[in-house]
Amino acid sequence: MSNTNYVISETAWCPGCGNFNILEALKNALEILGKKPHEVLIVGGIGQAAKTPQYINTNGFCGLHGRALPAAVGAKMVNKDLTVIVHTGDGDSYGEGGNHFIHNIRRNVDITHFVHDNQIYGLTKGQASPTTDLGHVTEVQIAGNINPPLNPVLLAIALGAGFVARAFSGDKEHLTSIMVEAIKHKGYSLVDILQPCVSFNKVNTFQWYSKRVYKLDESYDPTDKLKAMEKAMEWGDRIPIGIIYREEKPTYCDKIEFLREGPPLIDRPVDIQKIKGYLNDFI
Amino acid sequence: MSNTNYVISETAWCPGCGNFNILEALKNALEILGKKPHEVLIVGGIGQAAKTPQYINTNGFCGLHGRALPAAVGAKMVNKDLTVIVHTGDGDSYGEGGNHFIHNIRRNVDITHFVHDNQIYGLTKGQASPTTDLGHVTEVQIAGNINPPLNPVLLAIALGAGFVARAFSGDKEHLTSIMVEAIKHKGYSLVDILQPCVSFNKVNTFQWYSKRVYKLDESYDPTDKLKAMEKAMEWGDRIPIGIIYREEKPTYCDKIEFLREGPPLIDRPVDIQKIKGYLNDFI
Amino acid sequence: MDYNILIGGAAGQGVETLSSVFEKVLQRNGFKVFSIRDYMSRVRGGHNFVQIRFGDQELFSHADELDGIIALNEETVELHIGRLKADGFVICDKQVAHADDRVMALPLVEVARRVGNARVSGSVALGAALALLGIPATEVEAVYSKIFRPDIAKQNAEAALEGSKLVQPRYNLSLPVDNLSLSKNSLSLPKGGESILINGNQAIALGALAAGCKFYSAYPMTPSTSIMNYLASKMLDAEIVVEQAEDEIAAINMAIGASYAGARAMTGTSGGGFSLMVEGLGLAGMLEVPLVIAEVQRPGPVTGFPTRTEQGDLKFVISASQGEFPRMVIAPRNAEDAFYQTVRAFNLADKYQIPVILLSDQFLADSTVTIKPFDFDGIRHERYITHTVEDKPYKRYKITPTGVSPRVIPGKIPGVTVLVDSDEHDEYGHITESAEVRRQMVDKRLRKLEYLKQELQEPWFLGDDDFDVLILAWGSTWGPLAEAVSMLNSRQRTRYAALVFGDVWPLPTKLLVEKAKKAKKIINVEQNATGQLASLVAEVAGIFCDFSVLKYDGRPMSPRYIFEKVREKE
Amino acid sequence: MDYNILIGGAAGQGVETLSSVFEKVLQRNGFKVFSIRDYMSRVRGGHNFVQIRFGDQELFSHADELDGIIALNEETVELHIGRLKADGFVICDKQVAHADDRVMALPLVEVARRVGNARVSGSVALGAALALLGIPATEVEAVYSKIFRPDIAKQNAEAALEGSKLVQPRYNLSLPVDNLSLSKNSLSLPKGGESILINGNQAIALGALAAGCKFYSAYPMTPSTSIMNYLASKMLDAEIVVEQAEDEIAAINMAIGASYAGARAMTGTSGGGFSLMVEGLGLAGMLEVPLVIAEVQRPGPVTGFPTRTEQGDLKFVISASQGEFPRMVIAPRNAEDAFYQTVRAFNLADKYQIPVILLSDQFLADSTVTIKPFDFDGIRHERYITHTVEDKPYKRYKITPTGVSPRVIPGKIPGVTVLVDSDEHDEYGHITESAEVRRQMVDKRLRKLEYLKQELQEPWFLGDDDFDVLILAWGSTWGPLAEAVSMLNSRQRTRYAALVFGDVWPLPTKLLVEKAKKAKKIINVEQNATGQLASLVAEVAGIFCDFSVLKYDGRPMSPRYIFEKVREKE
Ligand SMILES: Cc1ncc(C[n+]2csc(CCOP(=O)(O)OP(=O)(O)O)c2C)c(N)n1
Ligand SMILES: Cc1ncc(C[n+]2csc(CCOP(=O)(O)OP(=O)(O)O)c2C)c(N)n1
Ligand code: SF4
Ligand code: SF4
Ligand SMILES: [Mg+2]
Ligand SMILES: [Mg+2]
Repeated sequence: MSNTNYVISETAWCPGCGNFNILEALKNALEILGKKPHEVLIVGGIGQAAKTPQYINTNGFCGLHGRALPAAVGAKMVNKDLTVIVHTGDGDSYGEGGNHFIHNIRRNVDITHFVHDNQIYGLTKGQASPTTDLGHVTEVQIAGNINPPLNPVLLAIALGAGFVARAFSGDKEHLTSIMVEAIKHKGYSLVDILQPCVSFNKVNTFQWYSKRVYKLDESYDPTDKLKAMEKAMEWGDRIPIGIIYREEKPTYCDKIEFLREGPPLIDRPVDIQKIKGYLNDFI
Repeated sequence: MSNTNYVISETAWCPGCGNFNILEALKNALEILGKKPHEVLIVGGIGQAAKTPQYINTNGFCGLHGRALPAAVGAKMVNKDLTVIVHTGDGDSYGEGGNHFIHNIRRNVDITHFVHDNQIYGLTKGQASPTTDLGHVTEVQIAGNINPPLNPVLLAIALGAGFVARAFSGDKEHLTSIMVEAIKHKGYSLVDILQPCVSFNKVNTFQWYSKRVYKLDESYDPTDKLKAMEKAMEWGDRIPIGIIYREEKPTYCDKIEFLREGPPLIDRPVDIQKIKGYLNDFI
Repeated sequence: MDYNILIGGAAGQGVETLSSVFEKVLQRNGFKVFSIRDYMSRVRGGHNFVQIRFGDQELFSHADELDGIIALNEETVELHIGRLKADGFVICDKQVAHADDRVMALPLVEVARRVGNARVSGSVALGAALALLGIPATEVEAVYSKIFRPDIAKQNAEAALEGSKLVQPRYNLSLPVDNLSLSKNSLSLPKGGESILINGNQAIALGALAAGCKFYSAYPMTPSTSIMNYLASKMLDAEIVVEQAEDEIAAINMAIGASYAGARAMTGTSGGGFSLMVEGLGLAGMLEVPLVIAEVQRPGPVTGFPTRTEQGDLKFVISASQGEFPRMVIAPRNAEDAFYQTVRAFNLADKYQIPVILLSDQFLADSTVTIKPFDFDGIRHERYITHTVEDKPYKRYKITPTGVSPRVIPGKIPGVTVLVDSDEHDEYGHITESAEVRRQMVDKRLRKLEYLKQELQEPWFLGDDDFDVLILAWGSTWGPLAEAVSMLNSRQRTRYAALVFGDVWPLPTKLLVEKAKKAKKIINVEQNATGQLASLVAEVAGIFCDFSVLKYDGRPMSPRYIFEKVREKE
Repeated sequence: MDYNILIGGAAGQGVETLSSVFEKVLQRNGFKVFSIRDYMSRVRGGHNFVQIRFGDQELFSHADELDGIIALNEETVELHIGRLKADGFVICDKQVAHADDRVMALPLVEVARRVGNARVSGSVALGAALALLGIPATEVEAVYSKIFRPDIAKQNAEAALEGSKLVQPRYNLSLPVDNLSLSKNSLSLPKGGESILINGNQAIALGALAAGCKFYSAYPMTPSTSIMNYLASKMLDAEIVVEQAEDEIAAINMAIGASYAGARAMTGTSGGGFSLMVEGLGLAGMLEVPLVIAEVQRPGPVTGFPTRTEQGDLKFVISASQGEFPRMVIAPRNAEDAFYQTVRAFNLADKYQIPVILLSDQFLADSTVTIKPFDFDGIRHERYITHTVEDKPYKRYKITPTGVSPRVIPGKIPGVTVLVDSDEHDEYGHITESAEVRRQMVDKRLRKLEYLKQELQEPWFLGDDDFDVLILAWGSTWGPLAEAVSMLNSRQRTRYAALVFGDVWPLPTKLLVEKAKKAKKIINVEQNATGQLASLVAEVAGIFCDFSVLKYDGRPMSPRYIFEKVREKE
């Protein structure tokens, strides 16, 4: 199976945008994993990143701004055979969608969450997102952003996510390998992908990231939660990329026997005689 | 000034409910702080805990389920003279209101957030809340809760809150002293208050908590963030109560000159000639 | 012949359990039952009551006048004795102060203590009431064993037996029960089995299961929660995902995700939660993903009266969400209707690929009624799913004469992928900026609304064709209204007829126009303050009501209430 | 006399900057301007254009036929040359292929490079266009210095100067400009100062500031974001909190909190965000907290066409949220109206303690127009706040004849506390379960709606009293319609008049009924697919339209479009 399975239509992204590399990495990762287009579902919210489902030939669901995760887990719960991947922005995931982020980590449905984290609201032309650095000036944050950014990696670890990584769109190979691991992970996995937005983020540019990111090597142990939280807090001059935390734990479907065993829910016939028997509850 | 300033009307709480002690502790704390009823605003969402504004003679705002925090910070931003306190439930704060929880920690408006954490949805008769223990059986979680509880204390520290404490409604004096500190803290402060729900939480009872909680003593240093996160993760046989993390940082109003200096916003006249001058932008 | 018994007490005193045992015993004795629940938004204290009306004919509504009161506290006597008939009775503990000779102060607590548990005093009262009414206590033990563990059941049954000894029979209400039609069926139903005792929410939940619903996500909200509770109780057996969401936004988006992926999916809430689902409703409309939503109304605005009833959300749900797209709104009129309409809702949602809203209310949700068991054999699951694809690539939004496009389930046809998008899109689901494509897509979606009109069920007609005044109503007011119309017509004066809408959007107008033409006067009867059906009828059919009977205090209208209010305007 | 110039190119090519410089130069030369913006939901690429219409008379709308095109890329020529008049012109770079002799292929990029920056080629085109039109380039430099830093401004001005040398004047459009009424005012306005050039969103933002708004919380959403942007730019100077919320739910609840605490507060969004604010809307209604909400419509459902226009949310906003409560909905008809209606919205919100929705749309939001400066001297801030309290404890919800209760700001009167609750409450704000109190409170709230009706402004009337056909419209279609009515009537055949509603809820009906009686035919003209005003008029006034002119492709109706569609049905 070749990359050409995932036909791309013309994108609406800006030339030079980090999203292109992310899309490429995704295609490569799917290819490495041997997934066929119809076996994969990519879910997006609304935003530049969230247009990813439009640009790849898999099943695609572009829902509401901030609401990609609930739609994704709903789909996975009823059809566990689908490989469900969320691609969406930092505003979408951590701003409008913050509540679903928190609670889907707890659910641990076997989906993968790729956040194109450009530290800005791209599609709406450059307001601060939850990850925008302090002091970043925008048309709304006229005196510079005064709210400290949230650290999605730290947050996800604190909330108990079983796979938490950071990657950089500028290093496609590394990104691809992280994507492969994330998709393979059983349960919810988060990859916060640093992505330059050439149009609206003139602070965190390609150069800015390139200068700072460094890859975690073998010596780093991603299974120690407290150490991982410490590592997650590294931000500024040096930003670690790689798998920050990893832990196998039972998924949502593992915990419910009828989801764990047997065919996907959508393939099971309805036993109407059994339902009829419930009339007994009312006599 | 005496406690009688805070007249109480008949409550709709169950006899034996932990909420009574929390209400008493609040009144004591306000008394200790010398606050007059009209200087204080208590904001609630919807739920049993959220009825607190109904039972105390201060300004009171019972808004929407999950939406106490935004209303509270809105009020504080325009009238910094008000002492603004949020009293609401675990479902309200961490479930429906989870997104406001995350982002108001970032804003660091000078308000106090008391969560009556009974680890259950009380008013709607006993479904799992975000803090319900694993395995807890309810009418909805018929096979026991399968989603690991979120740890609000850890989460708040990870998100950068400047004052994070845990308390127990069963120890009114300790609770009162923590409340006093929390209200005095400049910026957002969270106190997660363990509160038995005698009607719907038959797992985490008064005895259950009493057996487990222990007070942090002088030897504990609440200013080390990583240590605090470690401490926050203690749950189970031993549950620490007290101030888990503390850090002074500039508040929202500190960072905006016109809010920091001068009278509250609501007391400033509108300079219509100045506004008229903005016509210059359009010529 | 019917009787009306009120059971009241503080929240936490067991009014609900006692009432449901009473109802079940009545049901098993062959009575027809209709009960309403009046409770406060609190867990302990306050005042709650259930009114159980029963008789030998089918009942559709509660009544105001009481034959008996079982009072678990003094307040109950005070609050309700005004409605007690002259020859009625009150059963209460002898501790309760009273100055009315209809009050029978019995040693309920004393007897309960003797049985070994002061908390079974309600069962003592139950036993006394049954004895007084002359209803055999034979079923009592069976009912208790259905809901309690054996030792507790035994204790309660004993308490009831002891209670029966405290009074002399005053009525003799035993019925000959024999036509156990259902027990001849595959099910083995005990005596009384010709009827089921069910409330509106249970009927919706059972309807969803019967329709093959495989996914229900919701956030708890009174008075909708019992739909989730019932489904959860069947989760493992029926293999349906019942997921408590972090908020209502998640609930509806999860359900849409599940439905997109091929499961019949549903969510449920009350008005406040529905407010949060509004954007999701539009998403289902735009993506053309089938979805069933139960909106169980309570009085608003916002939190309002959490445990009470109103029909205040009609205009809200028919126009909720930005932009224009087809939806259907069905207001079930009683528990039986609720069941069948739920099944129909799933079928229509699938057929037209639209959201369908079941607009119920607390009155219907919480009132229990005996009805004949639902007919499962007539239930058809029509999924309207395509297993082959002509166009390659697949056109999820193919323009068709009906507006409905062939639906493929993602992952089910190798080589075929399914793309949906909340932006305006072309036939493939790709984002478009084209004016022409936009026009076509709007037309396509709205065409479904036109075709949907062929499915509409005309409102139920009450009364004779030969009427003077036409009453318009919708949803759960059907029960009280049906009785009110009989009461009005039995006077042999002005003749009344009524149309009670179930399908409220799109609004069927054939019968409406036909009947309105003949009417000398038109009255709308609604459980709200502004007459929302009346304005919908004005908008859609140009028919204006002459006056309104409205109630908006959170308490359901009784037949007598409607009767009086209508008569006032004669 | 008026001219119509289109400036087009890909997103990111600077169409917007070039257009606003062009507009400003025209304004400062004394022209009246009306421009519309047509852009795609993307940051780079695609195709965007601005149409600048200008002349010596006031303009209310755009037009279809073009006098000139400034094309920043080839696509612009292809897409729009079909609308170019026979004697029109196209200015583009000589690289652009063309086979039409109206195309003037100029060395724009070459000249720009010569000036020192290839990216100022747009300014070269601007200079050429101005020269061709015979408009003095005197203001060009001043305008550039207002928006760019000095060196960039200088470079662009030079580019324009060089561009002007590339062509020979073909028109001579200079106007004598002298009546600088405003510059006699306290402000020092330059030439052209008798007018301001402003769009609908800026007018709303300025209106909010003029009304004394002190708190604006919102979440970015096209096409409402520029309200927040303008307010943010004034945040420090005007001392107004402008807070970007984490989501729209937070935005509205923050604003309600701020308003409860005593500030004039506002939020703004488009339909999708409004969907999330629905519960908050009800909260303002139930708590009786004043609130102003700007809902700037774009085509739905859901994401729809983010950057385009529609009037699809009328029925949604008038019935949004569970339960029944008073609200007001005002649809501004043009930028001037937007300013004054915003001030009025704040005053009415305070007076009636209700939410007031300004229902605008992308067409109004983004089109710029020259109008006379707003009259600030007539602006009054009426807060309706009480500083003394009769009842102790204070009754926040005191029952009064108008339904409006005296409002105290929390913290402002020692000893007085203010309690508000989203549950049904008594006069003190305490939760109630009483049927009687409920009835009184519903009546109280709805009484405000009745009293509010005295404030209603009748729709604007276009045409003469002596008409055959009555056109009904609302909001921003006023501009194109005004011109269309003139065009229709100039034919001396069927005579047309129109009513354009600004207040849409409650709907004023006096003029409507009066004019409808005289009409031989009634037509509704709306930018949506289902004719939402028509159904509202049917519902409220029993008046039915004979046919509809509807547009729902996201592009605004032009006067000619309306003219043609109406004429077709004559
Ligand atoms: C309910 C709702 N609110 C707001 C918007 C407007 N909106 C669209 S995308 C976006 C932010 C996008 O930022 P992000 O998620 O970081 O994605 P990016 O464009 O940067 O990739 C916003 C606010 C919307 N579509 N829906
Ligand atoms: C939008 C909305 N959804 C749901 C509800 C129903 N509801 C009221 S309180 C509550 C949960 C209360 O739990 P918690 O916040 O923990 O408070 P407690 O009663 O336990 O003190 C829920 C789900 C509501 N009022 N509004
Ligand atoms: S605006 Fe930013 S994120 Fe969006 S496509 Fe352009 S560069 Fe990428
Ligand atoms: S239900 Fe629980 S939380 Fe609510 S009042 Fe009773 S004991 Fe307290
Ligand atoms: Mg982003
Ligand atoms: Mg709780």
